[in-house]
Amino acid sequence: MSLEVEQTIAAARVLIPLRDRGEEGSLGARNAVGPVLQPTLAETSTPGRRTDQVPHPPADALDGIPAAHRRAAPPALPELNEPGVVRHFVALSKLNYSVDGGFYPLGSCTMKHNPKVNEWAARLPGFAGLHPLAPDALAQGTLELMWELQGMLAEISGMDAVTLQPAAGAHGELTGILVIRAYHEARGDHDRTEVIVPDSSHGTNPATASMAGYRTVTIPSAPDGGVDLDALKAALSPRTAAVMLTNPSTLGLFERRIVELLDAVHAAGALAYMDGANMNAILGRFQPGAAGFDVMHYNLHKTFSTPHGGGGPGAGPVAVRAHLAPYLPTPLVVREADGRFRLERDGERPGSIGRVRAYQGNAGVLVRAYTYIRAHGGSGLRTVSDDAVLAANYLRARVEGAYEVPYPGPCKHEFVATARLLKEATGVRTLDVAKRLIDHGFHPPTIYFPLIVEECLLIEPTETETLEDLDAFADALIEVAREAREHPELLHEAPVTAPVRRLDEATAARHPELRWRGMTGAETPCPQ
Amino acid sequence: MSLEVEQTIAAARVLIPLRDRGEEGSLGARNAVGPVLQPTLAETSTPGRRTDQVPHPPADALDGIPAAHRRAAPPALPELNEPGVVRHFVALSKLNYSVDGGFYPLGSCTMKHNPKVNEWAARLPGFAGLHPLAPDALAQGTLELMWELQGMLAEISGMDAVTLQPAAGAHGELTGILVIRAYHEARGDHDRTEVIVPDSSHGTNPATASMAGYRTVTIPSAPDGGVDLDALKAALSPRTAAVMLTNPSTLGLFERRIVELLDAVHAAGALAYMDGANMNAILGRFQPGAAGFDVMHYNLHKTFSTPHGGGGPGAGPVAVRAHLAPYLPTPLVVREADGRFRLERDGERPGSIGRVRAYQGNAGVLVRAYTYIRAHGGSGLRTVSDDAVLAANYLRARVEGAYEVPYPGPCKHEFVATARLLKEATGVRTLDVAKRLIDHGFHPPTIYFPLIVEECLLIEPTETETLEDLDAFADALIEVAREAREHPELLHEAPVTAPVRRLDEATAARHPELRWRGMTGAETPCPQ
Amino acid sequence: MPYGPHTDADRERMLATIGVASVDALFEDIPAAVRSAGIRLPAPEPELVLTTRLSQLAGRNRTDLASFLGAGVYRHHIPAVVDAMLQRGEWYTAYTPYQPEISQGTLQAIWEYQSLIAGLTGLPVVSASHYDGATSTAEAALMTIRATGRTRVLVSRAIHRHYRDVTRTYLASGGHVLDELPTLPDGTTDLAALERALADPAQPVAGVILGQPNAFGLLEPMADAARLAHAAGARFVAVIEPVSLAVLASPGEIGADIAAGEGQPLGIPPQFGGPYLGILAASDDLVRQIPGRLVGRTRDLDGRRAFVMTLRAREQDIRRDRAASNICTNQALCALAATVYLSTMGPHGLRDVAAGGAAAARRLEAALAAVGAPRIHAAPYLNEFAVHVADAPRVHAALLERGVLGGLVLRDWYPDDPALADALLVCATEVTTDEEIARFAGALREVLA
Amino acid sequence: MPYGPHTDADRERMLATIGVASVDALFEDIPAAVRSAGIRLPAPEPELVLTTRLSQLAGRNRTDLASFLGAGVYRHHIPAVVDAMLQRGEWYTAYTPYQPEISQGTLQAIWEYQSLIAGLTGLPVVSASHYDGATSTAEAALMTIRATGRTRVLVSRAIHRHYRDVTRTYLASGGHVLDELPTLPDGTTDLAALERALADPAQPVAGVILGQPNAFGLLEPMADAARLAHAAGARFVAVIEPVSLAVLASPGEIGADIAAGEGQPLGIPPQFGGPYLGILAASDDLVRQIPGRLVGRTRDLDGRRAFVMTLRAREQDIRRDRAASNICTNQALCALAATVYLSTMGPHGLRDVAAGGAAAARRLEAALAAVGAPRIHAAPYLNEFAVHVADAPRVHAALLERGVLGGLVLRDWYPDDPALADALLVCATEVTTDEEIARFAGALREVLA
Ligand SMILES: Cc1ncc(COP(=O)(O)O)c(C=O)c1O
Ligand SMILES: Cc1ncc(COP(=O)(O)O)c(C=O)c1O
Repeated sequence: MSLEVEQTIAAARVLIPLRDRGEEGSLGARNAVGPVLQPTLAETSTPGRRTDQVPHPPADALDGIPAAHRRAAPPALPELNEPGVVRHFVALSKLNYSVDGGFYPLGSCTMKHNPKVNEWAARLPGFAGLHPLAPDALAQGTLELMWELQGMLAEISGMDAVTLQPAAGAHGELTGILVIRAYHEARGDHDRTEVIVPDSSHGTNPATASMAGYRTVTIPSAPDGGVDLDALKAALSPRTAAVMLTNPSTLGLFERRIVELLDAVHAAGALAYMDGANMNAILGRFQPGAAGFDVMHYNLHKTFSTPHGGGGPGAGPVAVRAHLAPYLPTPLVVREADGRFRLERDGERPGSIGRVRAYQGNAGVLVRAYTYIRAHGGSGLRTVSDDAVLAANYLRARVEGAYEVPYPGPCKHEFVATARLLKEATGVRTLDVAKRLIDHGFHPPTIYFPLIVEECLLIEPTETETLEDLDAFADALIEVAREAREHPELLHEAPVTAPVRRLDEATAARHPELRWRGMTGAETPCPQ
Repeated sequence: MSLEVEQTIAAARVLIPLRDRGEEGSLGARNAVGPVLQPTLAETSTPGRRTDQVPHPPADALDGIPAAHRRAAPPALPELNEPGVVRHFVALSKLNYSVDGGFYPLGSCTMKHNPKVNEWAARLPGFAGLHPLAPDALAQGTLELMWELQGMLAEISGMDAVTLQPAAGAHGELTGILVIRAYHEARGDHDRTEVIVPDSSHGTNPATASMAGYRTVTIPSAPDGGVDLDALKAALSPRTAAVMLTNPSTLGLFERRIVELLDAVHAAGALAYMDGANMNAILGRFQPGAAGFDVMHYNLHKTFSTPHGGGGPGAGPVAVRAHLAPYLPTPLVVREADGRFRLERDGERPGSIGRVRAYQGNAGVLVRAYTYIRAHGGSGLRTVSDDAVLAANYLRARVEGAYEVPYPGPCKHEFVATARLLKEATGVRTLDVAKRLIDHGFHPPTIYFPLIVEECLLIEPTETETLEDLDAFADALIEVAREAREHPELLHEAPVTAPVRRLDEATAARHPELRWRGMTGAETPCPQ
Repeated sequence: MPYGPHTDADRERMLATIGVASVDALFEDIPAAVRSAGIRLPAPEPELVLTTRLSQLAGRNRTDLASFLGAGVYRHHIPAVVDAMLQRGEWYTAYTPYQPEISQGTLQAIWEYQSLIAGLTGLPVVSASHYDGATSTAEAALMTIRATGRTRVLVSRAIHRHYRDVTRTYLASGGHVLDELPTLPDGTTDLAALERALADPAQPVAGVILGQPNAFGLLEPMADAARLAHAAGARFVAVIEPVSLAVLASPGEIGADIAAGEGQPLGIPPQFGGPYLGILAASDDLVRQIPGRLVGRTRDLDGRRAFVMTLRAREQDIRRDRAASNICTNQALCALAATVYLSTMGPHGLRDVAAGGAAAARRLEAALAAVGAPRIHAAPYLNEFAVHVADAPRVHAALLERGVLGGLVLRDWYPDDPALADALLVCATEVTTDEEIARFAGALREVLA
Repeated sequence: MPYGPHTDADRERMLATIGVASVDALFEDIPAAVRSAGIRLPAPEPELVLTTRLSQLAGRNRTDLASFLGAGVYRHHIPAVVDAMLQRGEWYTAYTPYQPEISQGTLQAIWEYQSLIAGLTGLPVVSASHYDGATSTAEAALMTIRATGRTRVLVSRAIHRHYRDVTRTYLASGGHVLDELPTLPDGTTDLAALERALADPAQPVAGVILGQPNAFGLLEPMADAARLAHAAGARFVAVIEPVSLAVLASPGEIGADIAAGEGQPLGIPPQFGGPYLGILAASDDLVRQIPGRLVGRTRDLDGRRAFVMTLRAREQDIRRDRAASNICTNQALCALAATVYLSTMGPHGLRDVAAGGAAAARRLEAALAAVGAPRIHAAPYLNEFAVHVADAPRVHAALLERGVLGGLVLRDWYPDDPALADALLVCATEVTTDEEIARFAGALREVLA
C-alpha cells in the first residue's frame, strides 16, 4: 500500500469521528468491522427500554416488606433492550487481544490454547445446574470427577493429598501456608514467625506470608538466577516456618541445587513450599512431592488450560505430603467403601485449618482441568512440558543476538531477555519495545517482572504455538530491535495501530474515576 | 487525532506487512486486535498436525472394502491442530460485518436482531439430536412444536393450511407454484402456461416460474410504484396460471389496489400468489388469506428473526387457503384425536405434489421461529410491524432532502431512495455512496435493486434499531451526500477503512479461481 | 415488545418528524376492507416462561435410545470447536456477502469450503451450498438436462427414496422424465438395464444418477456406470456421502461429471431434518451450468488477496427467469460447519471416522447374524447394510420398547419389492459402542425368540 | 498431543536451532536424583471418548428435583444473552488487562461492573471482584482492621455459616479476633448484645458484620446496627444478596462503610460451588484499603477516553509483602456475567426478579403452613425463611425420595442451637413454580403424616 493511500485513509478517518452521547468526540474514529471505542452502558441507557425476562409479579408481592427496609428509588442500573446489550458487549470484546486471536507470550501466565471441549463440558446442565449444598446422593457425578482429580493432581505432584478448594494460585498459597502453620502449631512449635522468599519470587508469595501473619525474609538470587544457597542457609533459623520457592523460578530456571536446598530447609525444621504456577515446564519430569517438597499449589488456569477469563476465575488446588494432610481445609471429597462419593462431614478431620472459601471449590473450573488432563493422559502431559520447554529454548536461541539473555540455558517454559543494552544505545526502553510489538500484531511479553532484572521481558510461548508463529514473533522482536536503532520514534510513539494509544495512567491514579457518576437511580419508577 | 499522527500510523503500517506463506506480502498489514486478512487453510496446513477427535480404528477396519472402491490417496484436506482452527475462523469472523456488530439496513432482507434465546433453544439436545426418520413416538416434542407453528403461521397469514418443508423463500415459491399447477391440473385446467410477475418483483419470482416450467410474463409498474392494473388486466388470460405479487413490494409499498387486483386475477381463473418475504411490514395489519390471496410463502429468516447465517439457512413455509391444501407437499404434521402428533403417511393425501426436499423441513430453523413468535404473541408481532414501518418512514423523512425519494409515502418496512440527481451533479454513483457508508461505520443498504429504479438504494431499518442508530445512519447518509459535493474523491476511493478496498471483480469472473489448486492430496499417508 | 428499543417517547418523536398523528396513519394504504384487526395467538411470553416451555418440548423427544438408524442422516462425533466457531455472531448474524469489503470472513470461508469439497470429491467446481442432499441431487439432474439439451434422466432405485421423490418433483414441473433403474439381487444397480436404457434412440438420456454408497449402504460399480453413461453422451452424477470419501474412490476418480450429496455428516446435528447441507460439485466444463453461489479469488485495488461472489450472471437476482436456478438463500452456515469440521478432522481424522464406522458395522453385522438376522445383500458395504428379520415392522416396534432404534424398516421405502419386505436397514458409525451393539443383539434375540 | 502443533520435523528444527541433540538435554538441569520417570495417569482420550465420559458423569448428578435450597446460592433465570456474550473467546481467553491499549474490552467491562455494583449498593468504590462472598466478607473484615488499627471484629451469628468460618480462618492467621453476636428469638441479630460488645473498652471493635437478608432470610435492623458501630468508632459491613438490592435499602442508604456478598445470583449458574463472584464495595474514604483490582477512567495521548487498572500500589505484584491482599487472579469473567445480566435486566427487570421471588415465597409459606410446617421466626423476610418440622433430617431425606429438595437442614449449620434443631431453611425465587410448591407441600404432608 502506498503512503498516499494511507494518507487518504488518514484524511478520511479524520472526517468521521464517532458520536458519543456522553463525551462528544472523545471516542476516536468510526469503523465498520474493526474495533471501535464504545460509550458506557450508562450513556447508552434510555429510560423505558428493556427486554422482558421474567413475568411481572403481582402488585402486592412486596407488601410484606416494611417500608423501612425498602430502598428509596430503583437502583442506578442502565436500561437497554437485548440488541443494545449484544452490540455493546460484542463491540467491547473486539477491543481485546486474546489467545483465540493470537500469540500471547505473557511470561508467568502460561497463555496456552483453551480447548473448546472444556467449555462444552463445564456447561453440561448436570454440572452447571448442581447446587453446592446438594446432598451427596444428588452430586455423585461431580463428586466422582473431583475425587479423580484429587488423585490425578496428587500423582502429578508426587504428593499424597490434595484440596481442590482454593479459587486461585494466591488463594492456594494462603491455604498452603496456613496448613504449614497448623502443622507447626500441632507439634507445639510455636516460635516460627518467618517465611523465607527469594527476591525473584512472585509477588503473591510475600503477600501471602504477610496475610498469614508471618514476617517475610527476602533472600537474593545467585548470579546464575538460582537461589543464593548461602544466603538461604544464613537466613534459615528456628524462627523459619517455611521457605516458599517458585520452581521453575520466575526467571524460567529450574532450581539446580534443589536437593541441597530442600535438605537445608528441612534441617532447620522448616517446611518447603513450592509455588507450582510454573508446572507447565516440568510435568512428568519432576514431581515436587517425590523430590521432598512438603506442599505446593497448582494454577489450573495455567498448567491445565482453564481459561484466564480476562483475569479470572481460576483454581489453585494445594497438594501436600502425608504429614500435612490432617490440616488441609475441609471438606475433601472421599470415596466410601461401597464406591459412593461424599464430602467430608463437619469435624471429621479435626486438625483442619477450616474453610478457606464457601462450599467446595470452583467446580466449573475443575471440570475443565479434569477434561484437559483426561485428554492428555500421563504421556500427553509430559509432551506438553517437553514442547513448552522446547519452544521457549527455541525462541531464546532465536532472539539471543538481538537482546541480552542474562541467564545461561537451558531455560524451562519461559526465559528472561533484557533491553538494557538497547536502552543504553538508543534510549528505547522495554516498555517501548513492548508497545511496538503491538504494532507488529503481537501481545507483548510480561515486562519489568521479575523485578530483579533491569528492563526485562519475560517470554513464555507455551506448547500450543506453531513454529510459524514462534518464528513470526522472533522476527518481530528482532525487527523491533532494528527499528529501535533506526527509527526510535516508532517505538516511542507505539502503539499506533491499537484502538487507543498510550494512556495517561498518572491522572487515572491521581483522580480516580472508578465508576459512572451520572446515574443516581433509575430514571423511571418501576411499573407495577 | 491530528493528521501528523495519522501519518505516523500510516508510515508505521507500511513497515509491517503481514507474512503469508502462500503469496508473500499480499495480505496487507498486521494488527493486534483489528481485522487482518488471513492465509487460506491450505496455506496454514502442516503435514502431521491434528487434534485427535475419534479413536483410531483397528488396522483391518477397511479390509472388507475391495481395492477397486478405495481412493488412491487421502483426500486433499488441510492438517491443523485445534488452536490453528480456532485462530483461523476467529480471525476470519472479524472480517465480517454483522447484525451483532451494527446497523444493517439491507433492503428486502429484514436484518433484525437475532435473539440469543433462539440459538439456545435450537441447540437443546432433545431438538438437535433427533433423527429425521425417528418414529413419531420418539419425536413428540418437535412434532408438537411444528404442529403449533403450522397453526400460528396459518393464523398470521389468514390461510388454512401450512407446510413447513421449504428450506428458503425461493424454495417456498417453487412449492407454491407447484401447488398451483397441481390445482389447475386437478381441475382439468391444462392450458395455463403463464405466470405473471411485475417488473418490481424479486428475482426469485420469475426464476421460480421458469423452474416450474412456466413462461414468465412481466408487467410494468405504475408511476406510483404499484402494479399497473391495466397492464395486469391486459396480460391476464386463460393461459394465466398465477400472478406472483411481492406485497409490500420491493419498493416498500403496499399494493393499494389489492382488492381490485385480486378480483381481476380470480376473474381470469388464475390464482394469486403472494411473496410474503416482506411480512415484517404488515403483521397483524394484513392477512393475505383473508384478503383473498390463495397462497403465500414466508421467509422465517426475515420476519421471524432466524439468523441469516451469512447466506442461509432459512425456511420458507407455504400457507394456502383450503382449496389448495390437498396439494401441499407431504408430510404435514397432524394431530390425532388422542392428542398425539404424527407425520402424514405415504399416500395419505393423494393430491400432494410430493416431496420438495428430504425429510420434513429445516426443523432447527423452525424452533427459532417458534420461539420468536411465542415471545411476541399476537400483540407483539403487530408492534413489530408498527415499529418497523415507523422506523422506515422516519428514516425516509430524515433523508428525503439529501436524496430523491421517488415514491410518495407512507412506505412500509423499507423505502427506495435514489442518488440519480447526485450522480448528475457530481458523478458520484450509488455504488460510491454505499462504499462511503462503510467508512462511516455502516453496512450499506441494498443497491441497484429493484432494477426498475435508477441508482437506487433500498433501505430497511427494521424495528430493532434504536432511534440513536437511525439518526446516526441518517446523519451519515446526509453527510455522504455533502461529501459527494465537496470531496467526491472520498467517495470514489471508498471504502478506505475496511479490511480490503474495492475488488477486481472482472478478473474474478474472467479467470475464475474457485478453489485452492495447490493441494492434491494429503501429504502424508494415513497412519494405520 | 421483547426486542424492540422504542419507548413511547421515541415513537412520538418519530411520528412528529414524519408528520403524522399516529402509527395507524402509516397503514392507511391498506384498504379498509382488507385491514386486519389483529391476529389471535397465545400471549407473549417472557424468556423464563419460554425457556421452560422449550425445555419441556425438547424433553418430549426421545434421543436416548441405542440408535442404528442412518438412511441418509448419520450420528457422528461433532468436535466442540465446530459449534464454538458457529456461535460467533459475526458468522450467523451476517447476510449474503454482497458487500465484499466487509464480508471477507464469509467469502473466504465459502471459498475454503469450495476448496475442501473439491479436495474430497476430486471435482473442481463446488457451489456454495444447496438446501440438502435431495435438492442438490435434483439440481444435478437439471444440470445434466441443461448441459445435454436432453430431457430424460435415469436414477437408480438404490438411491434414497426422498432423493428420487424430490428429483421427480423438480423434473416433472419442467416436463422432464425421470426413469428408475432396477437393482440386482446383490443390491447394486443393474448395469445391464442401464445399458439398455441408454441404448434407446427415441429417448436420449441426459444424465445417470447412482449412489455411492447406495441406499442399502452398498458399493456400486461407479466407474463402469460412468463409462456407460459417457459412451451414450450422458452425464454421470454420483450421489455421495462425504465422510465415506475419506476412503472411497472420489467422484473425480471414477469419472463422474457431478457429485451431489448430503453434507450433514460433516459436523451438523440431525435436528429432525435440517438445516443440512446440499453438496454440489462438478467438472470444470459445467461451471456455467452449476446453480447457486460461487466465490472466486481476486485482488483489491491495493493488490491484497480477497474473495468475491463471481459468475453471478447464473443467478436469479441478475438473470431473473433465465437463471440456472431460483436458489437465493442457501445453507451457508452449514457449509461453514462443514468447513470447520473438515479442517479439524483433516484427512487422517476423517479416515478414522470412516474406518471406525466400517469397523463398528462389521461388529454389528456379526452380532446380528449371530442372533438370526443375516445380511441380505452380497455386495460390499461401508457402514450401513440391510438385514433380514421376519415381520420387520413388528420387530422394529418391539425393539423400540427395549430402547433400541433398529434402523429403517425398508418396506416403508420399497413397498412393492418383495425382497425387501422383511428387512431392516441398519448403520453404525464411529460413535456406535460395543455396548449398544450388544444391546441391539440382545433385544433382537428376545424379540425373535 | 491433543492440542500441540509440533510434528517431529518441527521438533528437529527447533532442536537444531537450539543446538542440542534431544529434548532430554533440556531437562538436564533437573538433578538426576529427583528426575521423574513419568506419571501414572489414565491413557489419553480422543474427544469422542472424553465427551461420552463427561456426559455420563454429568448425568450422574441429579438436578431434576423440585428444589427449595438456597442458603447463599440461588436458582435464577439466566438470560440466554449472558452466556452468548461470555462464550466469545475475546473475553474468556484474554488475560488480566496489563496492556491497556489492547485490553479496552475487559477494562471497560470491569469499569461498567464497578459502576453497576456502585449503583446497586450505593457505595462508590467497587473492586473488580473477589473469589466469592465468603472471601469478600473476610477481606471486608480485614479492611476494617486496617482502617481502624483495631483487631477485633464482630459478626452476627445470623451470617452464612461458611462466611463466618472463612472470616475466622482469615482473621486467625493474622492473630485477629472474631467474635459472634447472638440472635433474638425473632431471628434477627441482638442489637443490645452488639451495644454491649462495642462498649468494652478493653477490646475496641474494628468492624461489625451483619447480613441483609441474614442467613435465615430475615431483614435486619441494619441502619440501627450501623449507627451503633459508628458511634463506637467501628466500621460497619453489610453482607448483601445483590438481587435483593433491587428492592431493599442499599448499603449506602443504611450507612454501611463496606458491602460484601455473593454475586452468583447475577447470572451465574450454581455449578456445585463456583466459580462465583465476590462482591466488595466501599465508601470513598476506604479506596486505598480495598483489596483487589480497580479500573479507572482516563484518556490516551490523542484524548480518546480509555480505561486502565489504577491505584495498583495496593497490589501484591508491586507492594509484595505490604500489599492490601495477596489476591491476583480474581473472578473477572463472572463479573462480566453479572455486568451482562444487570444490563439485560435493568432496574425494573431486577425488581421483577426480587419481587417475583418474594411473591413465590409467600405462596410457599402459606402452602407449608397449611401442611403443618409453620414459619419459625417473626421478623420480615424477602424470599427465604425457616420452617419448623419435627425430626428435620429425616423429613429432608424422605422429601428427597419424593423428588423434592426441601432446603437446608438448619441443624447442620447451628448444631448447638435448640431453637433450630428441627428447622428447614427454604427459599423460592422467580423460577419457583406453583406446581413445584404444590409438589413440596404434598410430599411434606405425606412425610409428616
Ligand atoms: C509464579 C506465580 N505464583 C503465583 C501466582 C498467583 O496465582 P493466581 O493469579 O492464580 O492467584 C502466579 C500468577 O499470576 C504466578 O505466576
Ligand atoms: C421479496 C423476496 N422474495 C423472495 C426472496 C427469496 O427468499 P430466499 O432468499 O429465502 O430464497 C427474497 C429474499 O431474498 C425476497 O426479498
